[in-house]
Amino acid sequence: MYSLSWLILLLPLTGFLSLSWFGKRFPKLLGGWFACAMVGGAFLVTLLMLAQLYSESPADRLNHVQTLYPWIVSEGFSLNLSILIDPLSVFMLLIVTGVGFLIHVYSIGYMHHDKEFNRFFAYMNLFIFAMSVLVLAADFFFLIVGWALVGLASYLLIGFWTEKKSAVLAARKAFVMNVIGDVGMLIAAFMIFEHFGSLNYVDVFKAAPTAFFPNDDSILLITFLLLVGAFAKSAQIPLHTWLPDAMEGPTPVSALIHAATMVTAGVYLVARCNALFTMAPFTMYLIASVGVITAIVAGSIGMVQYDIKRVIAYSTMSQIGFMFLAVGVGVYSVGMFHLMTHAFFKALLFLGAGSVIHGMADEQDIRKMGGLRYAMPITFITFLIASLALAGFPLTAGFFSKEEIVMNAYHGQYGNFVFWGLAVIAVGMTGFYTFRLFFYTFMGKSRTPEAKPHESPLVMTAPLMILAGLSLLGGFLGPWVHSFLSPVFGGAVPMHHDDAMLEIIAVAAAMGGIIAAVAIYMTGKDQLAFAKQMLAPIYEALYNKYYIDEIYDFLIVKPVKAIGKFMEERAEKLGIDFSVDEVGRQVREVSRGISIWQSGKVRIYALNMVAGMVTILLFVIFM
Amino acid sequence: MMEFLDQLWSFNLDRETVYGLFQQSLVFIIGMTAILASLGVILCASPIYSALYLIGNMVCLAMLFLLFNAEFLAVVQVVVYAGAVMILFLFIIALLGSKEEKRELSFQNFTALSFVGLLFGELLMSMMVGETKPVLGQVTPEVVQQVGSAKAIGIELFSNHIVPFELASLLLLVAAVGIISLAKFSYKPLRKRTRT
Amino acid sequence: MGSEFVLFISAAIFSIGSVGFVIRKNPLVMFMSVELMLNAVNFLLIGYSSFLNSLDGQIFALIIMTVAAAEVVVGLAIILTIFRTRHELDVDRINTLKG
Amino acid sequence: MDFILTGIVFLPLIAAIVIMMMKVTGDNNGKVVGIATLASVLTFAGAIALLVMFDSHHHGMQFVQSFEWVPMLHIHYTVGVDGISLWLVVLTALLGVLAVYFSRDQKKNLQYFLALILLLEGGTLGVFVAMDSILFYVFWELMLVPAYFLIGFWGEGNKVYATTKFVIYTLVGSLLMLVGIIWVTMVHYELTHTLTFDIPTLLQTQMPANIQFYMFICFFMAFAIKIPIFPFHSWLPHAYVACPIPALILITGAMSKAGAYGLIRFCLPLFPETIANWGLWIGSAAAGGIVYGAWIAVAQRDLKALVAYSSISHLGFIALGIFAFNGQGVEGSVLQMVNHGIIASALFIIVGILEQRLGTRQLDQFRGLKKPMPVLYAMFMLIALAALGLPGLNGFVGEFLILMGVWGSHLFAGMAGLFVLAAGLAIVFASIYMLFMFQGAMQEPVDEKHGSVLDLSRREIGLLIPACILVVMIGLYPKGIVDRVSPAVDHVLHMEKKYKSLDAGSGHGGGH
Repeated sequence: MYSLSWLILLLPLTGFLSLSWFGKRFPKLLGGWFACAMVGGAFLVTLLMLAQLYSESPADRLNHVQTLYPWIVSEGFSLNLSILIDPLSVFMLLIVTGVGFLIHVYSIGYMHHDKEFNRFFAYMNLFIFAMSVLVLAADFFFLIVGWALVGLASYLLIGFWTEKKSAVLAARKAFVMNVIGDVGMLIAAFMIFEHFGSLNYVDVFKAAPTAFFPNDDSILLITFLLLVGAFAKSAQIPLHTWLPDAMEGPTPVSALIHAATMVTAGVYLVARCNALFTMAPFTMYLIASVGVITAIVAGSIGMVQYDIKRVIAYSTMSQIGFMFLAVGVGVYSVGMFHLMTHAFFKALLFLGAGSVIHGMADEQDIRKMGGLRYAMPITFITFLIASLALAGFPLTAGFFSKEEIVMNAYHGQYGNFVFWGLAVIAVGMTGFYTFRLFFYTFMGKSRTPEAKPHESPLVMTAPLMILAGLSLLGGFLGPWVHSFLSPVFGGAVPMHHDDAMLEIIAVAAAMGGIIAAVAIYMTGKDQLAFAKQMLAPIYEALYNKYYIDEIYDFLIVKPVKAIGKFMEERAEKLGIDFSVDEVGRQVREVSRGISIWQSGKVRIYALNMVAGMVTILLFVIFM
Repeated sequence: MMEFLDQLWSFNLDRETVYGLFQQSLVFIIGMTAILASLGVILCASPIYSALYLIGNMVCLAMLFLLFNAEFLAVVQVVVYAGAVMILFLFIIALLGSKEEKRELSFQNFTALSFVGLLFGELLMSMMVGETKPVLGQVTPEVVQQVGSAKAIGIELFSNHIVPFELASLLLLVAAVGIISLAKFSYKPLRKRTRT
Repeated sequence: MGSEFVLFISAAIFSIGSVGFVIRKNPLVMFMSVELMLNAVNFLLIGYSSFLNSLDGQIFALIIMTVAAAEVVVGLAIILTIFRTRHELDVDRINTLKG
Repeated sequence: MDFILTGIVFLPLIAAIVIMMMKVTGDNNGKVVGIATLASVLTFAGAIALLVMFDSHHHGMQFVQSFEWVPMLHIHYTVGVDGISLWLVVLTALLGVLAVYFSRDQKKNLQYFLALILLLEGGTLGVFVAMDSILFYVFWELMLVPAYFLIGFWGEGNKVYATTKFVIYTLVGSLLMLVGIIWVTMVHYELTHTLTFDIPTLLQTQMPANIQFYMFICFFMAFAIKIPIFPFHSWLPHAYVACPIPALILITGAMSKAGAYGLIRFCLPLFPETIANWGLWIGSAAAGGIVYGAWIAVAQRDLKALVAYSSISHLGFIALGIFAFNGQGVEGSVLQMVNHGIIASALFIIVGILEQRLGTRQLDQFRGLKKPMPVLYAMFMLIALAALGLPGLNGFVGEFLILMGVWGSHLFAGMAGLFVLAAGLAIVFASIYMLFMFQGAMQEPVDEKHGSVLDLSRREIGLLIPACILVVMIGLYPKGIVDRVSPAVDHVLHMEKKYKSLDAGSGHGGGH
């Protein structure tokens, strides 16, 4: 049965190829449904794999490697094109294909008016394919391949509207940032090959515990380089600036790639390589620190943005920060659990935002919205559910996963008080910005009366409702997730820590955030102006995203361009080129000097001849 | 010289000795004349005199050839060289007009003179090499006397040196063709061409 | 009064010829100087041909004469052509080959 | 099938001569184009036949044909291929077809243009198959002649300067190589008292340690200039910018590979000790060139110059892989030669098409061509992605192998990390300039005046399709190529020295 797993790759690939080659000949809606069917098929095959895994005992569920063909054989190095089926990859694939399927369906409604409908679905299928490669890869090489291919799909989809300059620039930024990550992973792969003589997960992870001492230099370097890739893909500080810009793409793209699946690949990577990361506790602290800092920074920026999608984007960064915090403190399956619930409610949030944007005729500024609860009831309800789940309202999906993270930030293997405190603050911020957004959008009165918002068609709202159901109930899957994934993480199931005090504080923080949002945005404008005035400098910094884009521009982009220009004009033209030309010129000068002898006067030639004769004769006589 | 004076002193003069004496003094006199004539060639300002001196030089050399048993070449020298070639020279001089040349002792000429002086010195040094071991041939003057100079040369030329001889004829042919092609085409004056 | 004197005369005429070739500006006279040099060599060949009882020297002299004749004829034709195009005969001013 | 290599090499040469001799009046070039196309297609068919008949398990020369050429000096006409040259022959033959196909639009003097293109193709093929060092040298110089005229007559801009610089610079190197060839032969002669120019025999000679360095320099300079390795690259931007596109397909795709091929063929087996001593420095130069070329490419606005500088960067990868001096590095280099041949030529074709349509190559003069040219958009994207080394396409495979070789190289120990880091930086830059080029040309709203530019014609699609297919194919299944290369590379890297010099210490054998 595992041999069927190739279908997971094959189906989206077929969709991509046929839609991109024959895209114009497909009738419009057929293309969309075809793409959906491909992803749905992949989802079904994944379910099949799940069933297959369940038919085996937990210990046997690991390391089912399927090989298609040998990909390269070089001196002392060989690679097969093969995929790995184990609980982690199936779990991740369920999210990718499941949520992906819903978003595909949603896109049929959302992209209905677009001229390049089929191209969009081709790219979406490409993404699903690439993500499947990433998840299913059985070795680091194909991990990198998938890693870069999702970057490509993300690039294509961010820049889908090629006539929009900001989208084009955002796409390039995303791609380049991701290439930095790819290079990091590439070097990590070399180091892994150097130490293990293989790139296969199975070999490497088996050998890892004995190959290194904890905190060896090389294992630290390997894990750090892997992290460069993970951080770039998951938009963690300092490689995060592409994600907010990536919101220039169509909204379903943001939901699928930049919320539910691709950006969480970094978390997946850490979880996948847990055998390596366990050997490097320092790196684990780094992961947790970066995660929690990103959670705070992104959350704080998200509190003051006005673009509906950017708010959610910063929220995504912040939530991924939580996931990194979770895997960083050593509870991998908690991170994966949050990854799953986050996929549900964040996809829902984005799709809801898309529905709003769709209904508002492509308006994205929340200051121009308001009062949409009457015009768009389904969107309103589902958006509310998503917001509650994101804010961690008790008994929603987000509550369970986030509560476990905050708890483990203190009690986990590498947890400590600082992580916990920062996490709680981030939780509070989450509640605040989520409901700020919600209130701005749906409550109050409409700020642009001329707009005629309307509810989206069923093809868009149906996925919303399904996701809403998952966001409400997904939290109860927690124990199942932990037990299902435990073989991958060495049989460990995260302990449940009964620490009512911490739990109450965390919930209180979330509630506090929500209440603060209510206090500021539901009770009139005065408080808002007052708060802005009081905190003006902080507000400015937050509004401008801590000026990180500007700093990067000043520190990296401009110097790179300047040095490039400098090298072209100085080093190339005046240095190398000039010196080569100068050699030629000097040769010419010397020959011009010698050419005095070539006077053109016969008598001097004759004289030279005589002189030559004399010399030769002298030589003959005296030697 | 000493030998000659010795013999003169002892009055031991027989026919051979006198004949040898006479021949040697002839060589000496004619050789000196030839050198003087050649000096005349290069020192005369007007080419016409140079040409005349050259004729003189050639005739002198032809006489020397006679003294060295090369009658055929002497005749050739006079007929071809002093005759035909020099006539050619004179024609050209007549055609182009003989313009007198200023004599000057420029740095270049001084260098030339010193170099040539050196060369002359070196050539004279070759006289001091002394006795070398000569490889004597079979063609003694007596043999030549028997068959005659022209015939001996002819035999030699057509037997042992046939290839150079044929090549020489080829050379003359090429020269003839060259001259014809030079004479055939008219040239535009070079002056009008601008130098680049 | 044997081979030394022949050598001396030949060397003298040869040197004089080369001096003439270098210091004279008239191409005709330069040619005559070349003839002088050739004759000097001819004389040497013939003299030694007589001393060594061999006809080879004479043969060589004969061929040199042929070469000289050809050379003179071509050379004079060239001088004539140059004169036709430039209307002067100063070799110092015929320096198109100047580098 | 002994004659197949001779056929492959001489078919273009003969066709070139025939074309030059033909009398063409007016614009009636049909017959000329026909002959040229026929010759190049037949050559390509021959190369494919070669590929099919090639025995991939054999490391030595195959399809060898040999007869005496200059008996007095024991110079032979010997041709043969092994796994390294096989792919280069196929690549050159393919590019030859493309170049002839693309040159039809040449307005000026098409007859001679085609003849020179074929001459260039024949010369390059000759270099790849020659197994006699003098024959190798002859073909090496034969490559230069048509390149000189192609750039000098049909070029653009500062063409005379460019072509003169190119030829003189290259000639300096190749004359040194001639010295090297003779020197190697003499060393061999001293050891064995047999005079031979046969490359496989010469390669088995151990060069005396004290002169090895100078001999190495002789060969290395020729190849380093031809590739070119930084800092000997200064002819490249001028020549590439001036060169007409059809010729550029062959020059960049095939001719620049001759240098790298020479390094593998001569330098690696002949001078392992010198490379062990100096490989680090050469590697540094190559790594520097990788970053340097990429960095300058970032600042370019002229499409042709951009691709030219990116070529410097990619060729640096090839050189770096060769001097890693291990299996992965060299195999990766051979693979990357093929890849670069495909990608760079396709990029230049695209630049040529854009220039034909728009009359300019400056990036700021046009944008948004996706709308009028959707087919070009798709193909351009694929090629650009391959060029920036997207995993899954061919460019990445080569770079991966090379960098893996560099990482594990004994010669670079200590510096390997730095080299890989430099290469990584160049990969990041590659994504910047390639996307800059691709997006700058194809995306954003289109300008009014370019709104109705024609999309690719069938013929132009035909030009780009092979590259597109190969880019994906090699990316998906590089084993097909690497399997044929690796026995030969293994042989080159572990060449047995039959003829040892005395000061090598091991035994006083070697025919006295």
